[in-house]
Amino acid sequence: MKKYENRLELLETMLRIRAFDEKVDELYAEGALHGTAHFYVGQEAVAVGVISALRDGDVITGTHRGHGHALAFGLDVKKMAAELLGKASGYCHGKGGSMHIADVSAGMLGANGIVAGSMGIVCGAAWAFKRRKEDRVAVCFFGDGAVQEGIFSESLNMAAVWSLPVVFVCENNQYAMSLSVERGFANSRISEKADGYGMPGVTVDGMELPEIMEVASEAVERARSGGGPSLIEANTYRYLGHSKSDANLYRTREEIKEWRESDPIGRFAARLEKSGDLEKGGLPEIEKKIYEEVEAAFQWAANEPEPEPGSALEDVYA
Amino acid sequence: MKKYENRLELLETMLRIRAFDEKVDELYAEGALHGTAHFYVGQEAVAVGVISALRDGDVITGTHRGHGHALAFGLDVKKMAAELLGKASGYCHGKGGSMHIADVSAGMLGANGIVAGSMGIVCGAAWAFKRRKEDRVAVCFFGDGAVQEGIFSESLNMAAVWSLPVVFVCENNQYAMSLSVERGFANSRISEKADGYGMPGVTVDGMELPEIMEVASEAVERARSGGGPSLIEANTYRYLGHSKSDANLYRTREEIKEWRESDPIGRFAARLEKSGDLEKGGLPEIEKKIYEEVEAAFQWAANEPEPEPGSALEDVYA
Amino acid sequence: MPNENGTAREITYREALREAMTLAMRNDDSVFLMGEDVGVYGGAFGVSRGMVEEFGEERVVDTPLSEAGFTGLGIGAALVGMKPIIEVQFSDFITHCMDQLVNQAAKLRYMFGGEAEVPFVLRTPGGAGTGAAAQHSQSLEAWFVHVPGLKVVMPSTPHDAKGLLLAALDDPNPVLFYEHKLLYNRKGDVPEEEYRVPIGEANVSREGEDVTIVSAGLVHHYALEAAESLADDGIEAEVLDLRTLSPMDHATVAGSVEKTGRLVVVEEDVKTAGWGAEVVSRIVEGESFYALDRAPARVAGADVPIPYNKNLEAHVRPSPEKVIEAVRSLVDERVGVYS
Amino acid sequence: MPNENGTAREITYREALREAMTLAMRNDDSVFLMGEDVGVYGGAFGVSRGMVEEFGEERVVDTPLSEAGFTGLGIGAALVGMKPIIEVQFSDFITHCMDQLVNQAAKLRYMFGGEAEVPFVLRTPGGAGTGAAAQHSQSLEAWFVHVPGLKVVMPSTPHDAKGLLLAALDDPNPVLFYEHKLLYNRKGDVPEEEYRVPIGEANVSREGEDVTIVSAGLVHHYALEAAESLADDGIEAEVLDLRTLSPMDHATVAGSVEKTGRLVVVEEDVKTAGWGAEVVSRIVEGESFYALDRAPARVAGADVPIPYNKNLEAHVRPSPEKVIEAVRSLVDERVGVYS
Ligand SMILES: Cc1ncc(C[n+]2csc(CCOP(=O)(O)OP(=O)(O)O)c2C)c(N)n1
Ligand SMILES: Cc1ncc(C[n+]2csc(CCOP(=O)(O)OP(=O)(O)O)c2C)c(N)n1
Ligand SMILES: [Mg+2]
Ligand SMILES: [Mg+2]
Repeated sequence: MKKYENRLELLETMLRIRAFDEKVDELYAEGALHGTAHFYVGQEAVAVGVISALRDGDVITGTHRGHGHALAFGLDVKKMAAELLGKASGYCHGKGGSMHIADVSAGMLGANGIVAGSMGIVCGAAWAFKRRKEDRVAVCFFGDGAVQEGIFSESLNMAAVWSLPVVFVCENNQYAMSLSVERGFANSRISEKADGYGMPGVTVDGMELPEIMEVASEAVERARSGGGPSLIEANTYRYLGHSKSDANLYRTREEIKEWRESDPIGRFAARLEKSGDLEKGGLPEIEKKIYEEVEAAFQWAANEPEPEPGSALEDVYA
Repeated sequence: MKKYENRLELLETMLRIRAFDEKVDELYAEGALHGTAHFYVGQEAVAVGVISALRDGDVITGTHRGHGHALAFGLDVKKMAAELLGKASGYCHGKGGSMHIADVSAGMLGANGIVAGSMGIVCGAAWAFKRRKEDRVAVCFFGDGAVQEGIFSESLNMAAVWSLPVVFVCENNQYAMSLSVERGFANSRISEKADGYGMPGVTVDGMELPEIMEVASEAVERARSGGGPSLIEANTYRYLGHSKSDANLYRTREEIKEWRESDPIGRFAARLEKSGDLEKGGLPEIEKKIYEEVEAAFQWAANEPEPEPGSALEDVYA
Repeated sequence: MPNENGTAREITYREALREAMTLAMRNDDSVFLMGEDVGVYGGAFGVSRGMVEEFGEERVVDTPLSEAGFTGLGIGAALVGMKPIIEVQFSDFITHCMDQLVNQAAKLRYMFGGEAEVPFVLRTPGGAGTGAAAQHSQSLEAWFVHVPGLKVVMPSTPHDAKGLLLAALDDPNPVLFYEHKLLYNRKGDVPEEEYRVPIGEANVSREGEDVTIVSAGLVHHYALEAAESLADDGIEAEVLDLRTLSPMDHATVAGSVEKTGRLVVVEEDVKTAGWGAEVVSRIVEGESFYALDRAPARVAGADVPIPYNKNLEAHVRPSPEKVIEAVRSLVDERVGVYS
Repeated sequence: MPNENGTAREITYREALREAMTLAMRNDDSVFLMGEDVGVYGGAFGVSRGMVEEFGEERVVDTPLSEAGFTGLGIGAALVGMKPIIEVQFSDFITHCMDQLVNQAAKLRYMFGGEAEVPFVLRTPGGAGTGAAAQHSQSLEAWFVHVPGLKVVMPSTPHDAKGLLLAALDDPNPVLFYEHKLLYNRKGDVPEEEYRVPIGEANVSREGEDVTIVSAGLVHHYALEAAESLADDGIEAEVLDLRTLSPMDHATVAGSVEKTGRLVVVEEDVKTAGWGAEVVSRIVEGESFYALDRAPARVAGADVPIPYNKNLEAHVRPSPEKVIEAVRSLVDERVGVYS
């Protein structure tokens, strides 16, 4: 997994995620991609902030909106691009696509096309770590919609009762497809569920990287030192539609605009300028570098070979 | 459904439930019954207390431990006995048995062999009532174990977000089969989950009938008047094993003895004696009457005809 | 086309479904539609677009992501006299509804000795071909054919989509209504007024003497395409559209097979233990076994999850070409393809 | 009996399962057992009785009532190198595990392009005959035969129970291990030491020339009983125990059918779209179709939920008598029973 050496890398990773998903969006618009994808644009601080609190050996599970989790974890942009293009050199050799990118041996246990589908799985990884007395931590990313699935509740209960080293990170981006949290919950403060399960719960500004890093470090530390699971609710927003096809009828332009104004990349870049980690006006240059890197990755991937048709019949069983 | 005319009827109904399940226990011990059953002995105050707060038109769902719910709702002892004996005149004409007794047209929407299996169903009844602007209430009985099933969480969330007229009654009898609430939850105060869903939650002494009646009346009133769902946790205890076969290895004799000492029937009878509703020393006589009634019901049922074998192929489709 | 009349006009399968729901909801206040994003979003595939505007949020209900919960809710509502239409956004997520469908909806009536009805309809789009990969492309309808107490419907045309959905809403039993993502844009003649296509009746879509091709849903069109091609070579296929998988119209299949002496089943679900096996078994365990001149064959999905890459996906799915190949080899040789 | 040797002694099916788990757990620290009441209670059917005393609560884990959750937990543990044995108390509750089994366990490896393994075993008792009625008596294994990525095992004897469970624990794939409540007390010879019964190999339990009876699980014994009776009348049945339903040992079935020319499948699940349909279909769509002298027949559960009353329950289940009737009518007439 990725080791974040300095604050600039945090910024760069957020940019890489954004560049990647903007590129994917563009490719869909052109009709150049098969299937669908869900964009992480706007939510970058959550994945980067949480994952920067991890260390080698820790694992994560992602979601259908999973490019950000994978990139923050350090997955290779080229192999991700190749997967989206369905190429043999992609992470899943063209079999998985956007919703199934994984690098299990590295600790990225997979995006998941089933909302909340990883919540039991992540408990299993944590259960293994605890049982084998390894001080590893498992992080589960999921959306506000996932909280409405039964397995959310089952998983939090198991993690709490067995004091598993899990951090549950709810990316509350205010909507599950078209369902706002106000229409999906009577009490939409998701962190307030934690108490019922007997674990700590906290809500954090998901657009503010340093805050996320702080609550994540605390939760990861708690998990690692045997203190059991936590629930983090990160309030954030997806700037783009739910997936490649979405008329955005359920929200207003004003709302989108308002959230865009507290952009996590902009805010963090400003901080770095202030602290001197980034020279004044230095953002565009870094942006350019990262966007070019992503562009190059997709170009490389475009020239990679297609998988053999017959490979479709392989890998069902080990 | 049963209308409780006076306090003596509450006592009698608790006795009837106890007599019924003791009889069933006896029949199993003799090998006279097919299948299995779960005994409500010790928990009588919960069903009786809650159901006495209902009125005609209201509905309930029961559980695998469901004889008490059915009898408290006013189902006929004879037809219940007949069902347990697999007779054609039983509630389910011999097809359901202990775990599936229902009288849908009367509002008893069924016991359920699937733990938490009725929790979505009860929301559907409530949803219909609300949609049709009928001021009817739906009550869902379930155990502490049911709280661990995902559909518990989904149902409470739906009921809360749509403000459905449901009362969720958790019969916390301290165990789900062999799993104590301490081993099943990190926070075993089940009512504390309510807040997370945005509904009121309360814990009540499930061995104390008047207390149950009070909190139930409040919750039913809230539901009926458009105030939405509530969660009631009634602390209670099952005196007998989980089902006909249970070596009780997971709990101590002392614990059982202790709970038996706060017996809901004994406590309520004492109150009635005090208030003059029951003459001093009058309990044994009532007991005798009720136990004879139950005995007679099983005797009647024993002489009822078996269903035709071919009836097994009917009633799959309407 | 049966039931067609002067007022028919061309609309899409999607529109036909919407029309059926709309008519039912106008006529009967107890009908409602519930599912994820069925309201202002119009459903993931746009089937209910515009309906919330007509019927309001009380009858076109956006749900939380709680497939088990709202399926249960539908069952409970049905038990007390409502007629729910539950939409499960992709048929793959029906995995979440299994307990409610199988242990509750399918069994309540029977367990209660016939003293209850569950008039419940669950609509869901199955099938592959959209690049959505393994968790969004399955055809799992065979599971429900194996569950007594449920009916399973899978229309292939706009006409049948409307007529079967209206019939499903009349039915006092739980009905699973399988749509297909690749059918939604398909057009066909649909009468404007109400009509029913009876549940449990197959349709003979094309008559022929040489081979019987039994199919349902999207792949019925593959069968028809194949039949056209084969006709160029002088092979006349009789093509049956089951339309309902459960109860299965065995009589119509048997009648055709007894005429042609050859049977090919075309199904999109994975071959092993798919519903095609039931079609084949019913034929061979009856008198029609003796009418078969050739071993029957199944053209089905390969026994793999659906892969993402377009070519891989096509490789594992049935196609008109695969149907042609199977029929040809049945005519030419003793046994058809087994792929 | 294959694999038997000098150290065999008679134990029950229940004990054989416990022995397999115990041996595996002694040898391999990554193996653990998890499920409802598997600890001090010993499991609802006593299979794990005494195991928590040997291995402690860390390895014999009582779970909350969260079948989806702990199935998922098992999958996640497997993904990072553990070997879980998940017990689902009654196979009817597997309805709760469908998403985790079908969309996760079965597909992770494939979706990840082969870059992961899920060595996961789920044990669960199926079947009727105990008076537990519709929600505690189902035989739902056919669903999983229809899911690529899963293996499905269903041993009928103590010997195979032990050998197949050990094989399942060696397997790098998710395996559903179907037990039967009415088999737990059944005794048979079981070697004391470790051995494997290979997954995917049927057993010829009885040789014969006149008819092939294919079965698995409890009803395999019904088939054997029937065969003994039929032998009195001079009908010699060859009885096959599939042992594994997926992958299915078609070659052994085909070999036998090509010898006898007659096929009867005996299965406990409901007939329509059960796994018997797959057995029949594979036979008739291959060359062995031409070896059949008679239409094949299935003896299966009736297409109804399981009723409570003892006589009703017996009425809808397979039995040795029904097998005898089916075989007799196949020998005497052109088609067997269809009930
Ligand atoms: C079990 C399941 N139900 C429904 C869907 C369809 N679906 C995909 S994403 C989504 C919304 C998820 O909302 P949330 O969990 O908040 O994540 P977000 O998309 O906002 O990141 C829905 C309904 C699914 N993939 N899985
Ligand atoms: C979904 C499901 N899982 C497991 C079981 C087996 N089982 C029946 S009752 C029971 C315990 C239920 O505990 P609780 O909900 O507390 O009810 P209680 O028995 O204590 O009344 C179990 C595990 C079941 N019937 N359904
Ligand atoms: Mg969201
Ligand atoms: Mg309990």
